Amino acid sequence: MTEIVLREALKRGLEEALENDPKVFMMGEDIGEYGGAYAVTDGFLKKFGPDRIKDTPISEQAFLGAGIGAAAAGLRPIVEFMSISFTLVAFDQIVNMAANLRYMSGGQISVPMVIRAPTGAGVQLGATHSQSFETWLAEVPGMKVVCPSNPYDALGLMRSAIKDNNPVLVAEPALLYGAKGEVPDEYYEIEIGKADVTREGSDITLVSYGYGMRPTNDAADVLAARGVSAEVIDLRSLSPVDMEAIVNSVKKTNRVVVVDNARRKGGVMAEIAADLQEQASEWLDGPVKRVGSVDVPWPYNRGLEREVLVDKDNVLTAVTEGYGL
Amino acid sequence: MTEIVLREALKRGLEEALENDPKVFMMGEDIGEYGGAYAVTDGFLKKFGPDRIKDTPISEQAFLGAGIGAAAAGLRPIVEFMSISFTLVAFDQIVNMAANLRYMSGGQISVPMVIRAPTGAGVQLGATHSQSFETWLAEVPGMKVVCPSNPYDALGLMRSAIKDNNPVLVAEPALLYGAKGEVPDEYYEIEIGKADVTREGSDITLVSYGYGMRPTNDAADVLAARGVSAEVIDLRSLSPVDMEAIVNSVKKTNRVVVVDNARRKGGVMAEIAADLQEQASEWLDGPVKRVGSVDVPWPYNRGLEREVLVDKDNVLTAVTEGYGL
Amino acid sequence: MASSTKSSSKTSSKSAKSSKNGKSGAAGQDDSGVGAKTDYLELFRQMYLIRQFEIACGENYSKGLIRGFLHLYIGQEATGVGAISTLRDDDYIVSAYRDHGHALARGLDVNRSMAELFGRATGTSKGKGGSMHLFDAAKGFMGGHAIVAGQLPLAAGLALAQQYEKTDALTICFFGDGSTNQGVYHETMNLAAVWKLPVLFFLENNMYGMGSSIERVRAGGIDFYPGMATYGIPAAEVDGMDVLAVKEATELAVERIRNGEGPQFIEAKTFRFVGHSLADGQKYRGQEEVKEWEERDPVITFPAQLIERGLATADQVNEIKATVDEQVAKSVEFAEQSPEPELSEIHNDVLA
Amino acid sequence: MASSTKSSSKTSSKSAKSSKNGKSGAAGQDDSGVGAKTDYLELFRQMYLIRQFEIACGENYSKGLIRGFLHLYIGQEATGVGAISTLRDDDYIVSAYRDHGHALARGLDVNRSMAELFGRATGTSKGKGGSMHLFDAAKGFMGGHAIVAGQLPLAAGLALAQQYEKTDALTICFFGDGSTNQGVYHETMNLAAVWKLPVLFFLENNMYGMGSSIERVRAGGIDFYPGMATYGIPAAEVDGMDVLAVKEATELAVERIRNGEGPQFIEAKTFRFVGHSLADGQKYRGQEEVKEWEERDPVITFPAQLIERGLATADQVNEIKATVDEQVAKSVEFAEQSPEPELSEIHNDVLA
Ligand SMILES: Cc1ncc(C[n+]2csc(CCOP(=O)(O)OP(=O)(O)O)c2C)c(N)n1
Ligand SMILES: Cc1ncc(C[n+]2csc(CCOP(=O)(O)OP(=O)(O)O)c2C)c(N)n1
Ligand SMILES: [Mg+2]
Ligand SMILES: [Mg+2]
Repeated sequence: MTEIVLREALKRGLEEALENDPKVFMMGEDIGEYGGAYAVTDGFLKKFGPDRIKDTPISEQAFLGAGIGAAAAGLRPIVEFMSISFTLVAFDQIVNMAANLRYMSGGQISVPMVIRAPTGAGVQLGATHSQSFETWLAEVPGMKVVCPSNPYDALGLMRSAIKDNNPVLVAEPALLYGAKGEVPDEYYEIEIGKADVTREGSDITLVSYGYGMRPTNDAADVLAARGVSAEVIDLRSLSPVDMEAIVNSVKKTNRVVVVDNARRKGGVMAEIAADLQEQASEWLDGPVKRVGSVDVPWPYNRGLEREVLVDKDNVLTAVTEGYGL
Repeated sequence: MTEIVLREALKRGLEEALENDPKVFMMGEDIGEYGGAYAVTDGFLKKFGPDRIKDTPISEQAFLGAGIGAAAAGLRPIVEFMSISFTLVAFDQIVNMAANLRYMSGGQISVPMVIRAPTGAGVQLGATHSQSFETWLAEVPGMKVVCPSNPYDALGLMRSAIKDNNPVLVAEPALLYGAKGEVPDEYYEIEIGKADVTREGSDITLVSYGYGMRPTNDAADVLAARGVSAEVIDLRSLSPVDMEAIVNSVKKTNRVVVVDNARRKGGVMAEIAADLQEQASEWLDGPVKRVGSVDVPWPYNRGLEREVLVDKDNVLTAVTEGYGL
Repeated sequence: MASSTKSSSKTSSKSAKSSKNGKSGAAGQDDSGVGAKTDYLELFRQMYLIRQFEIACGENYSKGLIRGFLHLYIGQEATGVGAISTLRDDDYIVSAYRDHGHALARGLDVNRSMAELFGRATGTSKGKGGSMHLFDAAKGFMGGHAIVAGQLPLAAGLALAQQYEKTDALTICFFGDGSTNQGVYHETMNLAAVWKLPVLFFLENNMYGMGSSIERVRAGGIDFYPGMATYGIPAAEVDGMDVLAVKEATELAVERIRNGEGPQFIEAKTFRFVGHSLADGQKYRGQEEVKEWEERDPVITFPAQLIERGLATADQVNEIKATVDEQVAKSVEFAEQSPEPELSEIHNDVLA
Repeated sequence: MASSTKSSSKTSSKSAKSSKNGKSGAAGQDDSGVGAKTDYLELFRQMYLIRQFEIACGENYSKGLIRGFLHLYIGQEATGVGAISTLRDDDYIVSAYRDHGHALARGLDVNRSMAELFGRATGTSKGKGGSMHLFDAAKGFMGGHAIVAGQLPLAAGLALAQQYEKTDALTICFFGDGSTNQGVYHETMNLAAVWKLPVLFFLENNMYGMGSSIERVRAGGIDFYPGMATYGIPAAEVDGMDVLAVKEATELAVERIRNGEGPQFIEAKTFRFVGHSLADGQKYRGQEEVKEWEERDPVITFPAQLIERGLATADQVNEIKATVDEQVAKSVEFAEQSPEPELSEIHNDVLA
């Protein structure tokens, strides 16, 4: 076990793959000479050379699309976006191309590609730079989406994403690059599609992922102090979603609050709440309570941004409103 | 009252606006000389001339973006996409620009623009051409989304969309351009954000919109034959959604099935189901049942495409599963 | 049988050289028949196959047996056939939605191609792709793509893999004049040039993007190849109605790419004799224009020239026609008799 | 004070004429002072204001009073000031995220601009936009846009409205060298050319897009203006460190646009003396390169030249400096003392 930050965990996963599999290479804006906007690829250019670490023009459509082509030809590209907000200019390539190719070709072509992108608001970048488009991409059949909340998951999920034979989006919470956590020295992977029960409890289930785990865990602490035992589930994977894990927990606790760090409307938790109230209706003592960030564009001002962002008080309010706890 | 097809209703709304407001003009691919891919603008070029009816290059980013600029300067552009599937190449302009401009400028700039696009699967165009991105755009704060299911609504909603001072997406179900319906000769508008109770009933509420109204109405007919009285709600507007109308109906029927014509996952009804089970929990006799098209890319083959598309049997199954009716 | 190639002024020294008049280029070097360097009759066979295939498609679309959008390649046969005839088995081919011609020129099974258009289980994509999405990965035919210009970065990426693996294989990417108005076209040109990718950008300039003539939607005239100077990509223009000229120009570009000279660009001036798709009433253009181009129909003029020049006999030509006619008729039969896919197929091929 | 303008080879006859050496262009026509045709000291004042404003921003970013991404205009002052000095009140200005310079040159209130960076209720966007999203619609300053090249079609649309309304007003759009690698850049150029829109595309080529020097991410060298030949857009190159040259080149382009000649393109060669944003350690470039450019710092060289040539006195220059220093200091005070927006503000300005 070593304590490292999430950025280091990602870096380790990428470095390993670059060392062990000659088919793995990276592309992205300023990942080479500059070292990456969030320094995840710092030093890679020197170590692996320009054939493996490709600095790209600011041409997201072209280089993401080139990743698809390279993957279709059998390579395993890892494509970095400087921000998930910029995936939008390449959305056609991701959604209509990467995710559809296998189906449209009747299974002839696979696209074993990893798309990496920092995601989420919280550092006052304003409306155009604070988006969380993993919520949309998690709805697209033909691809997978994961989102780690800690260094252990970041490394384990990155390993699985790189080995996966589908396009996999790794949404990296920008606010968590510096988050610390223990990571074992032995090799491990985390299966995509499995959630993690990070805290066992009996009174209520709290579900979140990525940066949303912060307010969720904080709320669980407050509840514990109140004598309420919360079970906490970290989704880890947004597509596929591990409904079984959630339903199993709800069978035990009979209560549930789901927490989106992204905007509430259309968030991953909308889908989960809608499914859950159908699938677990006989075990639920009340409605599935859903919280998320406020449905407005992201403001620049710090106080306003925090007001929009989901926080532990929003979670606690939902617990009380829904179940009187 | 005159019976016309939906295409004609749209045409009438557009023509009226072009005649009455010199600030209104249209842009799009092949809307002029060709007459529009779905012939909605047939004859317009001759009638209004090339300054008002602008044929564009196949440059969705540029001409949608130019629409934003023209609107910001006080004109009222109506921008046509040949298919909602092609909005994806311009998603950045719609989502990051059109919808955010007002907020980012602290309210200084409005974008009174209409975006028109045929939407939905059903004519065997395959995975890239059968998308329903109105479900995503309905989640974006700063814009509105409407979707008519009949000629009356098409005309009424188009009028309101053109008068609205925000970006409004009019999602036109491609399968319904030839659908017939009565339209009054007197002027009327339909308020954006208000749903329509198209059939009153007491046993169960069925909610849908656009082409989804077909299987929904068909299912209501079958239920009526069974002696089950279904209340049917046509959303008309996907953003904002008229939750009040839905909740009011559920207070009466205590049962509800929501029907997405688009893919089930992430559809408009996911959000509605998630909200509804919270807001109407005390009146509901069971879970909110949700049906939608299957979560796979759209196949070309006719039989496969129909298997993916939601149909009345899917609705009836949900009614039975959820409420034993 | 004059083949003509005009090169971009900016890159003239680097790009396809003009060939002489008369017995020029490949056509001058040998006669027809097995083992000859240029198999004229094979070029004719392919063009005729495509033409007859397309005609059959149109008929079956009218019958409702083929559905969705159907874009025919009628009139453009010489470009796809000439270009693809220069390729190796390990090269990749990428096309747009007007892809039947490229697929057949690459040697995709005629029966399975037709079956795909009929949406049958025996189709190249098991009936899931349809006309706009033909694929045969084993033959390096990487689609069939229906978003205008969306296929360009895919081609760059395939070429990137070929470069990364240090092969001398290449990727050819076909696209239409309308595609050049998509931003991704320019992004891809620059990327390919910066990385010196082994990709041949092959523009089939048929003068229209759906109902829009080039002049109405593009600044700068009907020639696209000069614009490649911006990216330093050698670019040539070629007569797309002349299969030998196309072949010659492509051979030169292919040779350069295999030599490691990076991306090349060819613009073939061609014409679709029919509407954009089967839904197109062609209100936007006069029939005189169409007739003028039809006089240069390669499926008619090429065999006539072969016979006139003694490179083939009328019998040989007729024999090919008869064989192909039968082959196409059989492909329709095959498609009609093929089973529909199982409904459970909707769930397959979503994820690997 | 030589102003120099180089024009695209393809469009030389149409684009900005080279000016003579020595007492050239506007600089030769009159002396400084109120009412003179070129108000040299006003140009200096604006450049100096921008410089001092940016320095103050950097300081307050370090203090944590300004947050988010902060991109300074230091080194590029001559381009924005020279270009914007030629405009009328009814013209529109569109910028990217490096927008402070353009905003101040347009005369946005210094206090409210600084307050916006501090995120205060008194800010130009009530604190909702921040550094990358400055707006002042009343002054025709239409942002402040943070998606690279995303502002280009907006500018085309504003110009379309000006054309539609049959005014002779125009729109100027600023963007960086990196923006040219976004597809939307090319789409917009073509659209503007096809429709002959009254828009002036103003490229501030500062040699880097974040950490990427042009050579590493672009095929075809460091000059962009020749590529405009593809669109038939007259294009000129100008020395972006020379405010008078910029002014002169822009005046010519503006005149043409007002005459109905359609879009024009100017490429100013310039340099940011500082990092891309406040987070940039500039590992990707050597400090010699920066020093070379700094020797041509317009905020230093321009007043020195004015004094040398007798167009201004040292006192005048110093007086301006003192006034501006105070103004900037006051703007920081104003911002600091301004109230934070009410939390309920999050719900306002979403919909009209
Ligand atoms: C992004 C996008 N916009 C619009 C369309 C609709 N569309 C299909 S083909 C076409 C014309 C393309 O013309 P061109 O590239 O010249 O090819 P051609 O049909 O002439 O072979 C258009 C506008 C599309 N498929 N994708
Ligand atoms: C679509 C998109 N991709 C990437 C970015 C991140 N980014 C912000 S500025 C920048 C560099 C732009 O360089 P240039 O256009 O030359 O402008 P400069 O910063 O030099 O003024 C990049 C890559 C972005 N904002 N938008
Ligand atoms: Mg064409
Ligand atoms: Mg730059």
